[in-house]
Amino acid sequence: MASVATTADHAHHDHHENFLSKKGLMSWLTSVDHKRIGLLYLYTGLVAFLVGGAFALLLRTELMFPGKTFIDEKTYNVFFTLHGTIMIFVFIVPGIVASFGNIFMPIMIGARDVAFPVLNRFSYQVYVAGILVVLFGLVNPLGGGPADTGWTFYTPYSMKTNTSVITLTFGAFLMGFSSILTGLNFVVTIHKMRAPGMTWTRMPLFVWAIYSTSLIQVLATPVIGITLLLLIAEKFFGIGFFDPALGGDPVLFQHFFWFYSHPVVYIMILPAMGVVSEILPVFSRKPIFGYKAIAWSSLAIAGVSFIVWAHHLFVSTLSSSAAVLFSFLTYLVAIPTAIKVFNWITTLYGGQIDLKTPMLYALAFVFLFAIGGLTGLPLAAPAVDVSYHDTYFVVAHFHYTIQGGTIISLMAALYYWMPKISGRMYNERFGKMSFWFVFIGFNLTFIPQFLMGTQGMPRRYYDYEPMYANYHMISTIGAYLLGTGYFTAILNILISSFKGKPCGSNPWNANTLEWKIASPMPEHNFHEIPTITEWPYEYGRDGEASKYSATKGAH
Amino acid sequence: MSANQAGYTTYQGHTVRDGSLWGNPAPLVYSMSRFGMWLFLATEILLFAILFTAYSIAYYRDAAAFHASAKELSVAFGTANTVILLFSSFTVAWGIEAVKHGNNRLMLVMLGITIACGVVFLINKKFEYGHKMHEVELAKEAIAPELYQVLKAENKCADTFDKHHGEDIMVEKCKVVPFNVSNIGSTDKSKPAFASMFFFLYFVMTGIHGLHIIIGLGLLIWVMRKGLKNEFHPGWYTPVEVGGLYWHLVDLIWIYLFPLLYLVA
Amino acid sequence: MINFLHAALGFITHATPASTVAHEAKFAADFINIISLVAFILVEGALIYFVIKYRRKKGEPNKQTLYLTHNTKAEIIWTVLPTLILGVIFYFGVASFIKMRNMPKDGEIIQLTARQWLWDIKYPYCVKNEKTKAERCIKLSSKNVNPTEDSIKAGKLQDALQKENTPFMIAKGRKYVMQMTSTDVIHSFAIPSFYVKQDVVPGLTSRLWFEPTQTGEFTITCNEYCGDKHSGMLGKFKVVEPAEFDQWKAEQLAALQKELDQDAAGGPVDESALIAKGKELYGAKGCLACHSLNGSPGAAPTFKGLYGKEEVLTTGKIKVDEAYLAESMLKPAAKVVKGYAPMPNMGVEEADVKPLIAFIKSLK
Amino acid sequence: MAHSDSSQAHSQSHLKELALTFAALIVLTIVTVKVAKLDFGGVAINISIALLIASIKAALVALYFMHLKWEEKLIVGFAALSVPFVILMVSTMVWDVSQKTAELIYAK
Repeated sequence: MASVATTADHAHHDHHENFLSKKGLMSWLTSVDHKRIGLLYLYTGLVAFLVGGAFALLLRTELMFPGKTFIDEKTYNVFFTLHGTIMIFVFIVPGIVASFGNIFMPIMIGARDVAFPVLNRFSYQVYVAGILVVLFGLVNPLGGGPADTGWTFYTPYSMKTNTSVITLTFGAFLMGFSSILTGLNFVVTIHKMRAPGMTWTRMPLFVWAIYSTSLIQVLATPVIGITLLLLIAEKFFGIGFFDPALGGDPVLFQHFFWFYSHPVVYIMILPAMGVVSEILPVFSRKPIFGYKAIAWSSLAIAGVSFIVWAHHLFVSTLSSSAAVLFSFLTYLVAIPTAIKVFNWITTLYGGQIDLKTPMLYALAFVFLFAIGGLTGLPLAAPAVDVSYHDTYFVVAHFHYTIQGGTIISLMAALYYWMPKISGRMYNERFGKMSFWFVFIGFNLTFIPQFLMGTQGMPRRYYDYEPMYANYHMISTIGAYLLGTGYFTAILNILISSFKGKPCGSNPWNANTLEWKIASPMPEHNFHEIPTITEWPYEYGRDGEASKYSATKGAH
Repeated sequence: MSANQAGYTTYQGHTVRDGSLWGNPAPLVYSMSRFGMWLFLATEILLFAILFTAYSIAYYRDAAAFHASAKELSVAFGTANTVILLFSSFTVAWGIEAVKHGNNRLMLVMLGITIACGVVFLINKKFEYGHKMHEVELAKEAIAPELYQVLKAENKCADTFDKHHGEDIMVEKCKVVPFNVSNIGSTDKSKPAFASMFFFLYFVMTGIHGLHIIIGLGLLIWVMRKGLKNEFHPGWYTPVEVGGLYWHLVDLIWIYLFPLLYLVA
Repeated sequence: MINFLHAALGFITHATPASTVAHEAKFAADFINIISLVAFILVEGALIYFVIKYRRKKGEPNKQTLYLTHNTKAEIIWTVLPTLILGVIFYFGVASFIKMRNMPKDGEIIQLTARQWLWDIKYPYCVKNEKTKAERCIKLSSKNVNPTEDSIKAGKLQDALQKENTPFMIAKGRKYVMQMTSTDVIHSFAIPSFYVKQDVVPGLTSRLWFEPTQTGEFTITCNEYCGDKHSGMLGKFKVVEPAEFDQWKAEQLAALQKELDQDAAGGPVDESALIAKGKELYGAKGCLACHSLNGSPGAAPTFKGLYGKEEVLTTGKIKVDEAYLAESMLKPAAKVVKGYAPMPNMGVEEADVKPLIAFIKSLK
Repeated sequence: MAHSDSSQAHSQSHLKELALTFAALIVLTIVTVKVAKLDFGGVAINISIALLIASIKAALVALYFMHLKWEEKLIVGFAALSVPFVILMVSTMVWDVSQKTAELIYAK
C-alpha cells in the first residue's frame, strides 16, 4: 500500500488550495500545471466533438431520403470533409492522450508534473493555433469556401479544387506538431520521473497504454508534417511529385498519408484500451487478468502499427505482391488486439461486477470494439477488400473501432475520473439513461451501414439508389438517438462537476495512486513523493474481502 | 525560487544555475534534457526520411533524368559546403568540451566559429540558388516533357557535343531556367516553376535543410548570449549541449544529402 | 422494408455474383464473415454471460472475489488458436485475389477513360474508310445521374435517370479486360455484382478483368471521391447473349461506316444535321455541366451569344472566333477566361469540333 | 545541491578523439567524391557504396561528436530506434513502386 502521509493531515488541510482554486482565465492559460493543461485539452476536445457531431447529424439528415433533402452536393461534400477533419485531427487524436493522459499519468507514476512543463503548455498553445487555422479554413474569406476533399486530401483532387485545402492541411500540421511534443514529453516523463519503487511491472496499465501511444506519436507524426508540406509545395510550385502529368504518381501521396494515418488510428485506440484496463478491475473488484500480456500487447500494437499501412491501398493500383504482404502483416496486428479482448473478458470472471455508468461504458467498449475488430478481418483480406473498399462497410467498421472504441472509452473515463477531478459525484440514473441512448443509437446507426456496404453502397455519396433508402432512414434515426445520448451524457458530467454531491477522494475504492490524494487534487499532487511497494491491482486478495472490496454498494 | 523553481549556486563570483529545475535534481534534469533532445532529433530524422523516400522513388522511376539534371549542380560547391559543416560540427563539439572543463572563453570562440561557418554555408547556398534562377544549359531528359515542347517551339534547344566518360557524344541541350520564380503557383503545365522533378526535390530538400540551419543558428546565438553572461559552468551547461546536438543533426542530414544530390551525375 | 428484414435475417447480403471471379470472392467473403460471426457469438456471449452471472445483486454485501492474475496455459491457447484461424483466413483472402489480378491473355480489351463525373468507353471493334484512311471505333459514354434543377422539376430522381443511362453492352461468357485511365482526378471503377474494383489514376493505365456469367443490368459505381457530382457517376453494364451482342455490334459498325463514308464525301452538307450532331455532343461530352444555353451564369461562360463576343482572358482580350473555340475545346488550359477556373480536358476529339462550333454559332 | 556532481564534468578530455574523428570525416568526404566519379557497373551498386560511406560518416558524427559512445543506454536505444523506421519506409515504398511499374503502363 503506498505509504502516503496525506491522510494524517487531511482534516487540517480541508480548505487547502487545490489545483482548481486559482480563478481567472489568464491563470488557466498561462498555467504549467499538467492537470490544468489536461483539463483545457479535455474541454476544447469536447467542444470540437459537439461541433463534429453536429456536422454528422447534418450529413445523416441529408441522407434520410434519396435525392436532395435540404442541402446540395457541394455543401454535403464540405460537411463530410469537416466532420472527418474536426473529429480526427481536433478531437480524437489528442482525445484521451492529451486530456486524461496529461491529468492522471504523472500522478499514477508518482510524479509532481511532466518532465518539461513549459513544453507541455507550449504544445497546448500550438494545438489551439492549429484549431484557429482550421476555423480560418472553415470560413475561408480568401475565396473558394471550405475544403471539400474529404479528411484524406487525396491528390490530384486536392490540387484541382480552389477550396481552402492549404489552410486545413496547415492546421492539421500544427496539431500534429503539438502531438509530437506531447508524445515526447510523456516518453521522457514515464522513463525518468517514476516514483521510487514504481518499477515497469508496478505501473498501471493506463500508463503502459499512454507510453506506447506516445511512442507512436513521436515516430509517426513527422511523416504527416512533411506530406502536408509536400502537398502545399505541390500546389504552389505546380510541378512535382504527386502530379500525374509529369510522371509523378498520385498514389504516392496515399502511401505517405497512410504511413502516418494508420499509426494514428492506434494513437486513438491504445489510450482507450488503457482506460478500460483501469476501469474493469475496479468495478469487478478483481485483479486485471494477464497484466503482462496486456502491457506487452500494447507495445506490440505500437510496433506492428508501423508496418501495415498499405492495406488502405489494396484497390488503388498497389502491386499484388505488396497487397499479399500487407494483408499478412495486417493479420499480425489482429493477434495482440484479440489477446487484449480475451484478457478483459476473463477479468470479469469470478468478480462482483458493479454496473455503475463507467463500468457500463467500459463493457460497451469491449462489446463494440470486438465487433469493430472482427469486421476488420474481411477488410484485411485483399479478395474481399476489393468489393468492400470505399463502401459503407468501411465507414461502419471504422466508426465501430474509433467511436465504439475511443469515444465510448472517453465517456467511461469521464464518468470514472470526473468525480476525482471535481470532487463531486454525477447523477447515476441520468448517467445510465444516457448510456442506453448512446448504446442503442450507436448500433442502430451503424449495423444498417454494414448491410449497405456489403451490397456495394459507395462511401461519400450525396445521393443513392432507392434500394438503400430503408437502411439510410434507420441509420439517421439511430444517429439522432446517438446525438441526444452523447449530449445528455456530457451535460450530466458538466453540471455535476459544479453541483453534484461531494464524494470524497476515493468513491470507487480504487487502488491506483490518483485515488490516494485529495480530490480535487492538490497543486503539487503529493506532499512528498510516495514509495511504491506493490502492484496496483490488489483487489479481493485472500481473506481481505473488505480491505479492497468496494464499500457496500459504492454509492 | 523563480517561476520554474530553478535552483541557483555561485561559481567564480557569478550566481549561476545549479541545474535543478521544477524540484527535480540537476543530474535528472540534465539526463532528461538530453533524452528529450534525442527524441526530437529522432522526429527530425524521420522528417527527412520521407523526403529521402520521395527522392529515391522519383530516382527509381526516372534515373536518366536525375543523372542529366544532377550534372547541373557543381560538385565543388557541394564539397566545400560539406567540409564547412563538418568543421563547424567539430568546433561545436570542441566548444562543449571546453565548457565542460570550465573554459568559458574558449567555448565562446568555438561557438563563434561554428556560427560563422553556418553563415558561410547559407551564403554558398544563396549563390547556388541564384545560379539556378537564371538561364542554364540543360540536357533534354532533364526537362519536363511539356516544358520541353514549349522550349522546342521557341527553338531554344540545340544539339551540342558533351563529354561523357571521355568520348564526345551528341546531346540535345536547351536553355531553360531551372527555378523560375515568376511561374510559382501556375497551373499551366507548360510554364512550371521547376524545370524537372529533380530540381523540385533539390529545392524542397535543401530548402528545408537550410531552414533547419537557420533554426540551429538561432539556437547557437541564444547559447552565445547566455555564454557571454557567464551563465555556464562545469555544473550546468545543458543549453550548450542541446544546441550542439541540434547542430550535429543538421550536419548529419547534410552528410546524406550531399552524395544523393550532388554525386548522382 | 422487406429487403431490410431479409438482410437482417440473412445477416450479410451481398450483391448477386454475376461473374466467374465473383463466386470465389463471395465465397471468401462469406467464409470470413461466418468465422467472424462465430467469434462474435463466442466472445460477446462470454462477456454477457459473465456480466449477468457475476453482477452485484441489489444491496449485496462485499463478496470474496477470485484472486486470479494470470493463467499461462489459457493465454497460450488463445494466442495460438487465433493465429491459426487468421492463417486460414489469410490463405482464402489471398488465393482468389491473385486470380483477380492475373489478366487473361485472351480477354477483349475495352479502353475506359474516366473523367469528372462520367465514364467513356471505347470498344476494340473499329471501322476504316479506305480513301480517307480515317478510323472510328464504337464509343459509349455514361451520363451523370445526379438530379439537376430541371430533372427535379420533371420529377425524375436518381433511379429514373439511371434507367435512362446509356448501357455498356457486353456479351455473356466472354472475358473482358478494362484498360483504364483518367483525365483529371482519381476515380475508382467498381461493379458490385462482378466483385471487381480498381482505381482509375491519371497518368497511368490500370487494369481490371471480368467474365460475366449472367445476363441483366449491373450498376457501375465510382468509389473514389472525385468532386461535386461523385455520387452521380454511375454507369451500367448490360450483359446480353453473345448472339444478340454480335448483332448490336454489327449495327453500330454499320452506322459508323456510313458516317465515315459520308465524311469522305465532304461531310454533311446541310447545316441542321451538323447543329443536331453538335447538340448531341453538347450533352455527351458533358459541356452541359458548366456551360448553360440560356445565358444564366454557371461554372463556365454561357454559350448563348458567345460566338463573335469580345471575351476577357487572364492574358488580355480576344474575339471569340472558330480558331479560339477549336483551341479551347482541344487544349482547354491554353486560354482561360478571367474569373473562371481552367476547364478540365473534356475528351473532345478532332471530329467533334466542327459540329460543336456549328451548334454554338446557332445560339444567338 | 550546491556543487555539481561528477556525472556532468567528465574528467578526461575527449579532444583527441574529436580531432581524430574530424580528420576521418574529411578523408571520407574526399573518398566519397572520388568514388562517385568511378563506375562500379550498375547504378544500384554506385548508390549503395555512396550511402555506405555516408552512413559511416553519420555513425562517426553520432558516436563521437554527439557523445553517443559515452551516453546512457536508454538514449542510445532511442537514437538507434529511428534507423529501422527509415530503412522500413524507404525500402517498402521503393519496392512497391518497382513491383507496380511492371503491372501498370505508365503514361510517361
